[in-house]
Amino acid sequence: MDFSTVELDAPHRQLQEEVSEFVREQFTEDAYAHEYATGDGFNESIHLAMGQRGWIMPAWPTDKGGAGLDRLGERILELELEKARVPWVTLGTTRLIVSAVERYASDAIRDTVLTDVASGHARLCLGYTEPDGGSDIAGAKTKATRDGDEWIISGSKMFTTGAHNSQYVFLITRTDPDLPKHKGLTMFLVPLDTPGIEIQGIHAFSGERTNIVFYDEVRISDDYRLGEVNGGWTVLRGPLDEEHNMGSGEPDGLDDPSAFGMSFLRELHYALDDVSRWATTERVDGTRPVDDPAVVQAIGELTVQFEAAIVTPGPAGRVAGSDTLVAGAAALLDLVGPEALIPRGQPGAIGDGQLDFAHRFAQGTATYGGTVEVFRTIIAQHQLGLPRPNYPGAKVFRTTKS
Amino acid sequence: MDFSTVELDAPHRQLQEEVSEFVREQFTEDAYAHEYATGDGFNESIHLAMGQRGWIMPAWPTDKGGAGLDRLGERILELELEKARVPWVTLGTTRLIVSAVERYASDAIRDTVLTDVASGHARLCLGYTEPDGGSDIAGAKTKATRDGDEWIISGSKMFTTGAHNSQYVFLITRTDPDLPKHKGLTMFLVPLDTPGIEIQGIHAFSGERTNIVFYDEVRISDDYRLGEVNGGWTVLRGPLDEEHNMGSGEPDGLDDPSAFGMSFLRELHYALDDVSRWATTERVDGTRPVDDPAVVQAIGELTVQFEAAIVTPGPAGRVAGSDTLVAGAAALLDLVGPEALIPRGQPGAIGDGQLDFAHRFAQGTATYGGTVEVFRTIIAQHQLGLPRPNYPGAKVFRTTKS
Amino acid sequence: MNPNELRRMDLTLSEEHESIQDLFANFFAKQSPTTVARAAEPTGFDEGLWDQIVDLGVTRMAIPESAGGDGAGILELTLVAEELGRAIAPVPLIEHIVATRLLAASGDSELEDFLEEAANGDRILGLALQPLSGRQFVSTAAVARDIVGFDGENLVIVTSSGARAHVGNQASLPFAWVDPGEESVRVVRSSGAERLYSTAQREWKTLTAAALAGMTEASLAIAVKFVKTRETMGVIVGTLQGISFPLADVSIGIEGARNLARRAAWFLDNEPETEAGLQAAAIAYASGVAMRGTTTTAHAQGGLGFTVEADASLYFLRAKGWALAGGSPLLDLKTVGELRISAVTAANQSKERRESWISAL
Amino acid sequence: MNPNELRRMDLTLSEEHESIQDLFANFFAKQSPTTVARAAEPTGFDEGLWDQIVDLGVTRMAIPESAGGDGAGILELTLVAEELGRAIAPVPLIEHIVATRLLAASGDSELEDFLEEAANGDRILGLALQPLSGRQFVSTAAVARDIVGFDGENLVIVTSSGARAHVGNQASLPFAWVDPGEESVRVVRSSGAERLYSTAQREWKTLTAAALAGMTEASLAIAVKFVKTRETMGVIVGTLQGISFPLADVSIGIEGARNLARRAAWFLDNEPETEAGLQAAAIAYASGVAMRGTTTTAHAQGGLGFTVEADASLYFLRAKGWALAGGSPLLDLKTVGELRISAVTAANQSKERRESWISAL
Repeated sequence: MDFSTVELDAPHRQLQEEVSEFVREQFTEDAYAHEYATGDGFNESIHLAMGQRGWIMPAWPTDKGGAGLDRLGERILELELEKARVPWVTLGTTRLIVSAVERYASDAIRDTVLTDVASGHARLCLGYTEPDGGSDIAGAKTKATRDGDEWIISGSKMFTTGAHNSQYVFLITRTDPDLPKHKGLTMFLVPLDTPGIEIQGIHAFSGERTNIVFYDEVRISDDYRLGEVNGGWTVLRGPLDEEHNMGSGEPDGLDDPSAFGMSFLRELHYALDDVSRWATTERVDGTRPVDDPAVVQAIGELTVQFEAAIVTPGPAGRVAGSDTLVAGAAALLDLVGPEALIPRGQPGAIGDGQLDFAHRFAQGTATYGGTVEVFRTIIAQHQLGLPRPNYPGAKVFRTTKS
Repeated sequence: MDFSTVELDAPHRQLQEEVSEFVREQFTEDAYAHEYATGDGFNESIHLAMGQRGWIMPAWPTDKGGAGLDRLGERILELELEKARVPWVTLGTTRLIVSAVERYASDAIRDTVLTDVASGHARLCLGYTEPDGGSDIAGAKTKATRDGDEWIISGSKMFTTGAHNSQYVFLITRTDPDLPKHKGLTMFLVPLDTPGIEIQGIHAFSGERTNIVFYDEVRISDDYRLGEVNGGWTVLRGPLDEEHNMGSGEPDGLDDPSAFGMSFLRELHYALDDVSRWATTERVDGTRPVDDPAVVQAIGELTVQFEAAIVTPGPAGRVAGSDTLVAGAAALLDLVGPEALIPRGQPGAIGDGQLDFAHRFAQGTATYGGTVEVFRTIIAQHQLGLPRPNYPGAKVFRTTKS
Repeated sequence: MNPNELRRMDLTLSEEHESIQDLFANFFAKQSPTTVARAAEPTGFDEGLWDQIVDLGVTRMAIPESAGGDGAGILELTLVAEELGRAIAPVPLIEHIVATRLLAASGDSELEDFLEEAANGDRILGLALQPLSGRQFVSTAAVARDIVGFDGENLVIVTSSGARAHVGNQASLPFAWVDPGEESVRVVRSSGAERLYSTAQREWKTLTAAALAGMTEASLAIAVKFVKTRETMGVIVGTLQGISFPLADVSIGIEGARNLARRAAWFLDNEPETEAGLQAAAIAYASGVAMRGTTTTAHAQGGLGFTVEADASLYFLRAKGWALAGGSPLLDLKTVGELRISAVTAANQSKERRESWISAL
Repeated sequence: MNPNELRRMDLTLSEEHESIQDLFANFFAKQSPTTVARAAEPTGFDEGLWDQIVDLGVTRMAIPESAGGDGAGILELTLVAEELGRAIAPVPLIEHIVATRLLAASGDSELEDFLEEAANGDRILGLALQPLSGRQFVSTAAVARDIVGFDGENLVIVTSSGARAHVGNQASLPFAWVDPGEESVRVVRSSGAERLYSTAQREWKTLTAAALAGMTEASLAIAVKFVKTRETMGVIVGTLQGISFPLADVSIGIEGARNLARRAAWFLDNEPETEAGLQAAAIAYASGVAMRGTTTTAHAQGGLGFTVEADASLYFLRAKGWALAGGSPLLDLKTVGELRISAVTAANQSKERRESWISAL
């Protein structure tokens, strides 16, 4: 149990200054405006600049394209980037897939992909969900058919965030519809410039962009297969478990208890900052909101929820993070009234529009990386040990609706 | 749409005075103390006195033992009794079963039972739930076996509230375990003084008493059967639907939108009265809670929930009534602090212990007459038209656990 | 409400009410599908729809007969507002109606022509929903040049010389800043201005509560349709209690919100001094239901409900804005709380309680 | 907490912590099964259990080494409190420990014998959890003759001449009314009494929050066990999301409540001036979790959970009382709110924010 301030030695202090300087230089007003306008969660110029410094895969040794940072160094890097809100979504999906590539990619492609990932030239995105598939990833219907040394892939994937800025998609396909559901799947790392792939933008009301990706007889070499044929579930489990458990292995207190949860809750933190400032500002009639104990109590209540949610670990923290942000943002809008509806850049916006943004952004957090229902199920079954419901489609793959 | 005060003509005004006088005379301090001590939901002396006036079945003609009251008369009677909190539980179960007796009882017993019900000498209780059965009433395992002109009943029933003050139990039994679940059931009106019946009290932490009733080779005449053999579900559906829908048929505005909901919410109403009085009372330091806008806001918030819940009709109102009381009572205790924990009769009790009582009582409301989950299911399937889940035991009756 | 009072609680609609309901349900379904709301973004005003509504006579329907209108009550108007909400129709109808009624009630004879233009729909009136003690963020001011308000003493009409700059907002409402210090202010002659303004606020709360109930119901219908057919793990999503129970809860909330708004309307029409907190209660409750309801129903569609393309998003984004236009709902809670407390302390109910404190066992 | 601060967030227990946890988990499981809590109703005190706890050294463990104790920190004590809560053990241990530490911290040399008796467990100390400006309803006063408190100026010990009359309460806590005007009052000599008392309040909140987390977890375990085997419609009840999701939510709440209490304890032990609202936050959160948790888990057993016979009822009835003993949790929310607001206004974070306001897309 340790919540102390981390004392930095000279090299780490230097790193902190270096990253801070990097962010100031790279994350310009233009870069910010671009991100706000596109909702890409990605900035190519910053990404490549990070690659040059070895910061895409910072723990990797420098000869592999990393920066050889220790865990504290990684934490410093992460915090400086997060603090400034440098776009991170595509960086996140890329890192999530790397270990599966290391472990399962063929000799033919592995080193190239990893080198390009580290330099920033290769970005990876997740091809899991299908247009009518929802949370049932193992129910994938996108078909991959063997043709000699090649595979032909047809189907479509929803919510492939970052596809338009990525070079590869980590794609789950069905290679044998006759096997039980989880056994007929194969994973590929599909180059996104392959003919037959079409990427269409989908826009969330938070301003974020994701994509639907269509695969029309996409032909790729067997070199792009990850792991065994029909062994895709094993390959996917690594990244998926990492996304679902979201805990750190190391007991050094340098990871957030729940990475996803904290990334959601940071928005509530900023919103509470802004509402606290609003509360101490005089209104036209000379009163201040803070003079009303009910306002103080409301801010206190949301702070309590925030403080509890940020120490809620793993899958529980992922649910708590989303629930707390969703409820908290709505409550803050109620507290402030109509001015809270004004977005960034419009006259009268509170906290540069943070309240408006947090409220819109919050809704997506109930779905990112698996819905809160998926995580409640994980908690019920794995933490409480409740029995698994016997759904007809849990084991069997069926392409027709009953 | 009409929410006006009901203007009473002379006969109705007279009835109101008569009932009010009756309550004052009958519901003595002793009667109250007895009810508080036993949690019976019944007072025999009052019940019989009501019977003498025809008020058990007030709408029945006087020659059938009723009082020939019109709907307004019934409403006046009901409101005066409820206002004073005259014990009503066994009166309620009795009335619920009467129409099934009228329709399905054999000639041999019908008139006697109905006459005795009206006079107050016969009280009826519900024998639905079984010790390991929960909400699945149609899964009843209590067995009735034909033996000539008689039936032999063995099994046990949980939550037979009022059994110890009743003469008959409206009992659901399984008469054919080989038929599909809902088809092998038969209803009986079993005299509770039959040998082989044992009634054991069960106490709720609200202070209420209910019972577990054991049936050990209980032998009754076929005259006590209600409806067809293996046609029990049809017989039971009437009272059950009435309990589940809880709506009135008549558009005269004389019924509560949701009878169950209103009976729960009355406790919140009283608690809000008491907290409002508490709020305007000076503390030892001379301040009053009401001087804190957060206290006013909290009372306002619970009042809003109350006002909405009382106009929420039918099954929705039953859920809203329970949810609102459960959350509201807990919130009121939080608002007041430790003094809210003091029950009636102890020094310092707020509102004669109403806060303490409402909080304990509230918990049972989530189960009475079917759990809130049962009612959410009814709303989902019947009001929203969502499909029925395909549970393995929904249609088939199985006596062994899988 | 005191549940021990002998009042009727008749929630049924008369045939006349039902025909009003049908008329407007059909009208909005036909003239204001969600594509209209979408096309009217970001300003939140569709002039063609406005003209049709005027042609339908709604802007005149709500004016007292004494002032040349049809004298409809607030209860009838809640039925219109529910349907307007269901269609998330991009017109400032509620504010216009309430502002018109307010000016008509003032009795200022010099406003006759002005009122006729409002009744004609040629002049769209907006409403400053809080007392105008300075600059105010007004939900109608980007469309309505004339904003009716209360300056603490008198009813006033604040008129801008040109169109006010629309301020973008997530609800796509025609919000703009109104500044009586910089715009032309006309004082309305009336007695009891404060009381009249308070009635107008209560009318707005009631009608907006009804609109929110309608909006939430339309949102729920989208989700129900979706989860009825969508499958996961070989079962229909709508059969899972993790989905169906929250939707049932939304349905429960809608029933309460709708009936509470109607009840608040009935009291405004019939006994405005009785249960004077009901209108504040109605909007506070409807506000919560709309938020939870549109959030739940958008989420029932998973990631799809979070996309701009999904109609669920239209409802989610408007729910907060419609509810907040009149100010923080927390102020309404305080109003309700004050009235609840003073009702108890005013009536000495101690006698009734001494007799009646009996366990409800 | 500012999530951008470079602090560790290490929630793991050391081996020493784990052995404390094991020791007390075993002790309470063996010596205080729910039958003990039941038998101690309605007063909420089991003398035999108290003596065993004293023998275990707990009443001495928490006293600073300078005052002859073992100098355990609040963090270690939270581990004890969690297990005490899990067993709903009928002993006023938390109050006794905090009161003893408070008196030890006063430095009043005349209290030496008194403190030794407290450390011995021969003299049970209670704690007035709000400033004693008059009569107060004190959760320990029916068992502890000596109530330690703060009269607005000094620390005081209020001692009754005889046993105080126990006031029945749903939580079966040894509540009684304490009246400094009618009892003997001893003034404790100390400097900084207000600060010391405030620390004692924060210690109590932290330990009680931990106890509530433990209590809720024990309650949840009962429900989980029940729904794992119980069937309805041919399926195990625990497979229905209408049951399993609320239980998962309770579990989520417990994890947060436990960790927040531990974090609050760590700051009391290490940086008491930093994040000074954490202790109030801990009890306010744990209070809500305990209420929702014990309500949900009692209801998961249907009607059974509502009966006196069911152990679930023991937890439900205690949850509210343990949380409220120190006063309304709404006061804690205000404390947290004040500190949150002043933290923002004190630190001029405008520069950081100007740089960092970037969409998190």
